[in-house]
Amino acid sequence: MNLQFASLLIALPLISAFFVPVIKTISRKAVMPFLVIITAVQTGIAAWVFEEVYTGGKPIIIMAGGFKPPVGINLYIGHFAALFVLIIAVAGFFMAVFSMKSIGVEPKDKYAMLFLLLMLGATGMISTGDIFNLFVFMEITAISAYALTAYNKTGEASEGAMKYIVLGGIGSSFFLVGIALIYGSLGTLNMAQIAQLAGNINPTVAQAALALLVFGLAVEAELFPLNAWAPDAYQAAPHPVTAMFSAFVVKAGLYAMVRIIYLLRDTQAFTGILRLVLILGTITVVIGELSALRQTNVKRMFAYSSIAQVGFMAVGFSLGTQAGASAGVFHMVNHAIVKALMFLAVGYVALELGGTSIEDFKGLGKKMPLTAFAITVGAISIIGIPMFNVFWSKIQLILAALKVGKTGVIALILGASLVEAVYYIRLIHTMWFESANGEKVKENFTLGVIMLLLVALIIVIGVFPNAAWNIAQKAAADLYNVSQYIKNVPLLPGVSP
Amino acid sequence: MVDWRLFEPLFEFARRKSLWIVAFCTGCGGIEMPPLMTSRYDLERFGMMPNPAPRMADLFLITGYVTPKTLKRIIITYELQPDPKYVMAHGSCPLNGGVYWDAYNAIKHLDKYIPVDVIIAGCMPRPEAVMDGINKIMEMIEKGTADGWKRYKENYEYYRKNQDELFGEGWREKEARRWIPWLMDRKKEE
Amino acid sequence: MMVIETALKALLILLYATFVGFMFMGIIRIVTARIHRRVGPPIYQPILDTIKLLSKKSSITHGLIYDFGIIYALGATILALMFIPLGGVSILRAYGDLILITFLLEIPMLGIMFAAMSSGNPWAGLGAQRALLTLLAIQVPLGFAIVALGEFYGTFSTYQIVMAQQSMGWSITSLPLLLAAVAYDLVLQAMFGKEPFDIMIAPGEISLGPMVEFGGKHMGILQIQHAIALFAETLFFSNIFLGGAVITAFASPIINTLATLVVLLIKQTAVLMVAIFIGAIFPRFTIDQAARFYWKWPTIIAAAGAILAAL
Amino acid sequence: MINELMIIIFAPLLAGVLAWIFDVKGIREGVAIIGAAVPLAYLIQAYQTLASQPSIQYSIVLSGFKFEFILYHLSWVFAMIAGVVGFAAVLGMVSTAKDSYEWLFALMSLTGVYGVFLADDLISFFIFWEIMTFASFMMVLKYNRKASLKYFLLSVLGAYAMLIAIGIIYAKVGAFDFTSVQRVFYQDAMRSVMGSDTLFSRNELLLIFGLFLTAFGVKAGTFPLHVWAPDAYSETNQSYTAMFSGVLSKAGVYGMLVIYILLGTRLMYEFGNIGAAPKFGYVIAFLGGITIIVGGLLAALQEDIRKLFAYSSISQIGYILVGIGVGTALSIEAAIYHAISHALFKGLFFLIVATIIHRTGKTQFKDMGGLAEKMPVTFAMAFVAILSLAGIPPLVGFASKWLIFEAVIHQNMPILGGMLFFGSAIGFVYLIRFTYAVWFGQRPTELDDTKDAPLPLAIAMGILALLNVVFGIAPGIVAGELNKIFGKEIIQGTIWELNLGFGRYNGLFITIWLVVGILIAAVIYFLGAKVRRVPVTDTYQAGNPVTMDYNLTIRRNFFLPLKETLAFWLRMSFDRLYQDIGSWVEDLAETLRHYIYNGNVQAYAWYLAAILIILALWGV
Amino acid sequence: MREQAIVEKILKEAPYAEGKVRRERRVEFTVPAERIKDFLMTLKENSFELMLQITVVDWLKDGEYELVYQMWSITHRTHAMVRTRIPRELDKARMPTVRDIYPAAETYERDAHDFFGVYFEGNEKMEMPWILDDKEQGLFPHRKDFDMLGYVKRKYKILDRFDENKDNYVI
Repeated sequence: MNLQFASLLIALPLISAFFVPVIKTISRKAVMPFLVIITAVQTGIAAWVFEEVYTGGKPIIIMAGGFKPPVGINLYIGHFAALFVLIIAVAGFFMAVFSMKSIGVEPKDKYAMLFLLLMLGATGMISTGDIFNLFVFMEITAISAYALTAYNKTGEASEGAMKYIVLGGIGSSFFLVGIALIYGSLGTLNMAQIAQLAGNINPTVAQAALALLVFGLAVEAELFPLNAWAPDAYQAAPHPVTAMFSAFVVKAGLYAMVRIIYLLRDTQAFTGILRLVLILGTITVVIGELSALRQTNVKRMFAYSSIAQVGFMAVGFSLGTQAGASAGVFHMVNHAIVKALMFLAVGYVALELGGTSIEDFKGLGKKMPLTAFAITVGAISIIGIPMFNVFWSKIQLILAALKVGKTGVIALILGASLVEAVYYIRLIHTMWFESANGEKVKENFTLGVIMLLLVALIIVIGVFPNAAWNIAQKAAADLYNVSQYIKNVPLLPGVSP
Repeated sequence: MVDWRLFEPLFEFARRKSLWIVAFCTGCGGIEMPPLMTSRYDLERFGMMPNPAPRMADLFLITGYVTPKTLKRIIITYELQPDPKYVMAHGSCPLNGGVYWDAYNAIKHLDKYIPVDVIIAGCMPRPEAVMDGINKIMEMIEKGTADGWKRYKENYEYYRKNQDELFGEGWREKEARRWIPWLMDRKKEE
Repeated sequence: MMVIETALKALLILLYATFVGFMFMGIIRIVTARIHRRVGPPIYQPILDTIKLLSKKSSITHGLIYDFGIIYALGATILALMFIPLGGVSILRAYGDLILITFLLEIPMLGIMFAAMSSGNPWAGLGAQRALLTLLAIQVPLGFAIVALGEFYGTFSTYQIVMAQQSMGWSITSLPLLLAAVAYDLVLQAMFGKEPFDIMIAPGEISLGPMVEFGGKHMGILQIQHAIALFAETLFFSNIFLGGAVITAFASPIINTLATLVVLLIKQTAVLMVAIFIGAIFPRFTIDQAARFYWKWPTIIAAAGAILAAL
Repeated sequence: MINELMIIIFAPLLAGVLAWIFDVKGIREGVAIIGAAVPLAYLIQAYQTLASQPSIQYSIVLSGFKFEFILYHLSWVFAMIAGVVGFAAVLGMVSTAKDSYEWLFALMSLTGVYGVFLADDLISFFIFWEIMTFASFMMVLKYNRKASLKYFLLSVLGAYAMLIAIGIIYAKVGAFDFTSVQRVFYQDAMRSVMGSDTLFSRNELLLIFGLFLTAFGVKAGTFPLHVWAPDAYSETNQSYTAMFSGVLSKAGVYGMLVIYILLGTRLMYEFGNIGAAPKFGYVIAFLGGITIIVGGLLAALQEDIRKLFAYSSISQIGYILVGIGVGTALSIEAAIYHAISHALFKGLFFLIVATIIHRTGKTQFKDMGGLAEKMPVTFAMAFVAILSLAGIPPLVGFASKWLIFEAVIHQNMPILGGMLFFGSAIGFVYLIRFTYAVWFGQRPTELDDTKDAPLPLAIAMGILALLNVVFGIAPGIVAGELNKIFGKEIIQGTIWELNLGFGRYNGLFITIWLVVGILIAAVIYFLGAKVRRVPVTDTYQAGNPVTMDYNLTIRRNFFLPLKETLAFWLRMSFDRLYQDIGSWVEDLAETLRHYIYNGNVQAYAWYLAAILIILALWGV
Repeated sequence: MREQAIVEKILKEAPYAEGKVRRERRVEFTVPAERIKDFLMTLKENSFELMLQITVVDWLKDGEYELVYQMWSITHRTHAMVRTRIPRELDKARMPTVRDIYPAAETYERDAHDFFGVYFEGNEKMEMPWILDDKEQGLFPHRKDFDMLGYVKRKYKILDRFDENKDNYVI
């Protein structure tokens, strides 16, 4: 199988998204299984690509339409992209299985189509090598995310979606202006070439472009002031979609921001922007944790917690060192696993007991022992207890930050994670040690298996983190040293503005 | 298990020369006790020491009329005292009821309830008379006739019968529980 | 051979200590009587009391701990006695450590309290509580006094302190140790159970506190223990503060030891007299007054002594 | 190959997980006991190997960190404490543990402690510290949420302080393992002596020392940070508390020693010293002194049996801190000796408390009383434990206290000496309060049928009591071990005797002469008249007849006069301070969320505008 | 004199009572039984701070009890005797308690109840035994018609010892 098959990663969801109405006409019930099959095939391809990239060691470059990069749009699937495409595919597959059971609202085919478009957008954002193409894929993800948030047709859902649209719209428009500035000054849209020519942009233009780009993507990547939409959107969206939001949609936004910042490394504004992102990230962590302290709705509490964790990753990337970047990537992977598990479990509880407020969670240990166990393991690993996966990435990140001398920032973050420990422990205590009426619920087998699989993954990474750590280091290397990135992309020699 | 007869005279001398008093100052004789301890009469010359704990006392002074309620306490204190114990009663009231011969609340014959070794005459004897009584009891110890405690032990049934006749059967338990109903409800509040 | 010799010496010390202890108790009663302008009992009165108590024909017990507490108290006092250097005679002189002896002199109170409490008598409970608080109160000045001694002489062995005092003169001649001696003397007042601080065995109030349940032979053993304790405490005080006694002027060692015993006896009676005079004059403190008193003046004096000794 | 250090560390965790999975009454107890016994056996077997080679090492690489483990004399002593008391506590738990949840986390905390003692680099030290804290927290969470939250927050605060300190050191030194960190600090000390510029500035050193002090202070329960201990020790399975207070508090003490090992010389030269003690050590010693007094006094005023022993174990740790603080070789050795004796008698005490609660079901003093006749074995053990804790000569408590007294007073430290003496009296005081309230006095009618201790608990208590007596009579055994740590012979003297030059203590002579004294007293006793056993109702209460229904004892509020004299000081309490901080943070969080995420879109739009203005100011 | 002024002042406030001055520092009032509570209230206002005793006099021939409330005023240093008369029969000898005005009255009322059988409503410790032992609890021994000698003979079983006409008295 030659490497060009990798382009199927983009093509498959696109084609199948438009196939969905056809399937619908054949039979209404076939839509959801079709979605599951497509996501399964996507996972297969992604696994094959991951295998290729990590054994081969060389990234896969796909030229759309055979044109050489500076002219044509190219997909650059490096170590990072391979890893994340696999995560998106796997999360998508699990959520597809979960949505088979949990989506009750009627137009299921619309849901399936949006689901696939969301996956397409995210995969595209991560693997594209062209800045404008990045904008296009970001728009696809954003719009399908708006639609999915409003999918439940309740007042709360529509309000959440409206907030998301307003902020997302403004953000992406600023992002477009930023791209225009860069294209204006450099004449090229290809990321590799931008990195090459980044030296000779005049400083003010570079600073303005960088600021606008970061500001545009920050909305998607949920940094402090711009993540106001996130709690309502997470809470209102259907459960599988929330899991996908926190698992990869946010991370794709963050990846894009970080990729662009690192590309424009040679400009003078680089250090300034890094410090800005650092400050924003720290404030996100602190505000995210504090506001989750007195939450009565567990789903909203998890939303705040995932915002805070994303802020933590942003801090990781903004350190500007190789160790910081690899810790950030490792944290992304761990966070994806844990948050997918948590939102899956919360969704399942909401499905069975009809709500996600603390009262429903009282005495969950007796009613739904498996789900309660899953949530407990997830909570414990998020707090950062050794022998669980998030601990390793947290400690790497803290040490990387302290290496750079950011003691104040780390003190704030550790204080915030102390607060996080409080509300997670309150949840664990309510689940296991508070008595509640209501009889034992028979738990669905497939979801149980998925949850146990994720729990096993958490504990395995927790106890033997070496494998995951090497992957994260390779992925971060791909993201961090831009010179290697430029060499990999076969640019046409002569073409330049 | 050791035969102390050889040392008996020493023990008698020690018992005579160090009488510790449990002064149960009932009735009007109590006021006669302090002068005995002060510098004019000074019983400490004879090695006598006032001592509130019956466990280590020998001489049990009953210094006035004895009401049934006090008699209950006297009997209990008497039984708490270790063995060679002597009782000395002051005044005529313990003898035959004295001026309270017809009062319902005074005991007529103390001797019926506990064995009395020495009774000092006088409706409240003066300290000199008490000193004389003490000398009398010292002589009796020396001669070995101060055997009140032996008499109590030998014919315990007689004394017991008199006591139960006056107070009714099982009076100790009844007396102990007498105040509990009122104390108990206060206990619930705290 | 060595064992018999130490056994003989131990017996000698024990008999001498008990006899002198009883004489001290006699002296206390006579001197207090004379202060009250009374004739007072003969000097051998405590011995008579003990014989009378031991010869009681019947005795009661409240359980194993009730008896073991008393026996343990006397045993601990005898143990303490063996450590304090008594002129040339003492046996465990080399191991006579300041802190060890201070602890050993406090342990009999633990034994008595264990026995008293096991009797279940509420008076005994109250007495035990007050004895504990008095102990807590005297510990601070006592601690500072011992610290002052330890720092001043640099060593903790009483024997070396006695030797040092032979050359440097009595320790109360130097200021820090004078302060320590004053504080320690006030503490002795409570350890003897004398008037101002004998709230724990207040006869009228809680009918002799812990002693309420001790009858015949138990009280006899306690009398013996009190005698030996009196002797040991005064001996300890005279050793560490009043220079002890090491006389080698005479030819034969027997006369030397006799001379040392006489000198020690004089010093001990001096200490005793001070305690008796204070005892005869002052009324009894309540327990929190005693605690506040001890935590104020004696502690300041002893702390000053300790700090001066440390410089 | 699995090195024996790994077995020692992970055997309890493995047993815990197995016990949790096979949740069958018989099997899980067996597995747990094996889990606790295996490390103990290996440690004893390691004693021979340590005689020949200086230490046993092992290292593995895990996610970019190189973890090293070492077993040398100091860590062997601490590991043995953990082994013995841990084994006894596990034996105790056989009869008091309710379900497998407790087994899992008790054994996990034992693994954590082993890991902490055997760790040779900062990261593994931190990781096992976290495991130990988490496991012990889960034990408390099952019983009471508020207490467990308070405990978890304080200890995680300490752990994060340590993490920051480790981070700072890692940033400057570049490596984690103790040897290289120690070497760098030593060179740094030399440089500062020569006057040239040093790697760590003065306030950086202050920060690192402060952070380490808070981290280990929390775990050891020093004065301002001790508030979690009474609740945590009382709100969990009582025989686990034997391990909790006996062993886990030693981790805090071991931490203090780590400060000495790593930063000792550097801090000494940086901050100079008062008399013989280094200034930074004097801080630890002074805190320890205050802990003794505060812990002791509060213990005397408690109404709950578990709280009393919790405060008492805090005050005993104060002794160890004073020993460590003074900083001379003798005082550190005395401190470790007291750590051993504290583990022994405190473990024994908590097992006794476990038996009492297991049998009577009561924890307040006012419902207990007169148990001495009903539980003679437990009372005998309690008697030994009381003698040992109060520091009565023939037992180990006195030997270690005596060493600390000698070491501190010899360094000319009057204030500390005074505090120590006051502490020993307080120990005496609250023990008698416990004895009077629980063992003596009139027995409430519902306690009449209490049986004695169950077999496993009795065996556990027996082991600890025996060790208490043996180490008391022959203190030289332990002194020999301690001298090996420092290499040179600090405490001379034979197996029976401790000889410090300026003070000698001989356990054997004291026991002999005590026995002689007791024999003399016994002879006098048996010469007297035959004894008649008398019930409690036959006592002299002013002649009134006595009934068992209404018992006249001052079991409640035993030390009312003390409470009155200390009324002024009791008003200040750090517990309320931390409570207020906690609720203040929560209110702040509530108002913050209310204003920022207030839910209307216009506000969010304004946020965007705000960001734009910032970017503009940024210099676009 | 001073006492006269006090008596007039009180009588003005309590018309239902008569009062006179017996001698220097001693006044006397007679009050009907049902008005005793408000009279004591007025006394309290007129600075009669202490209640010394409630004594009961048993007029057998009139068939009445006379309750005497003895009060003492510290400011005026005068002693007031408040007399009331109540029927003697046990079931009718009932009085309202004055415990709320003078707390000390509680014990005096129990004392009166023990020995004379006067029942004071409102005093919750009425059933609590006060001084008398269990045997004499219900006998109210201080009543005039109580046969003391007969009871003593029965109680102490010394029947032969006394000669009724008291001329040969055998110990």
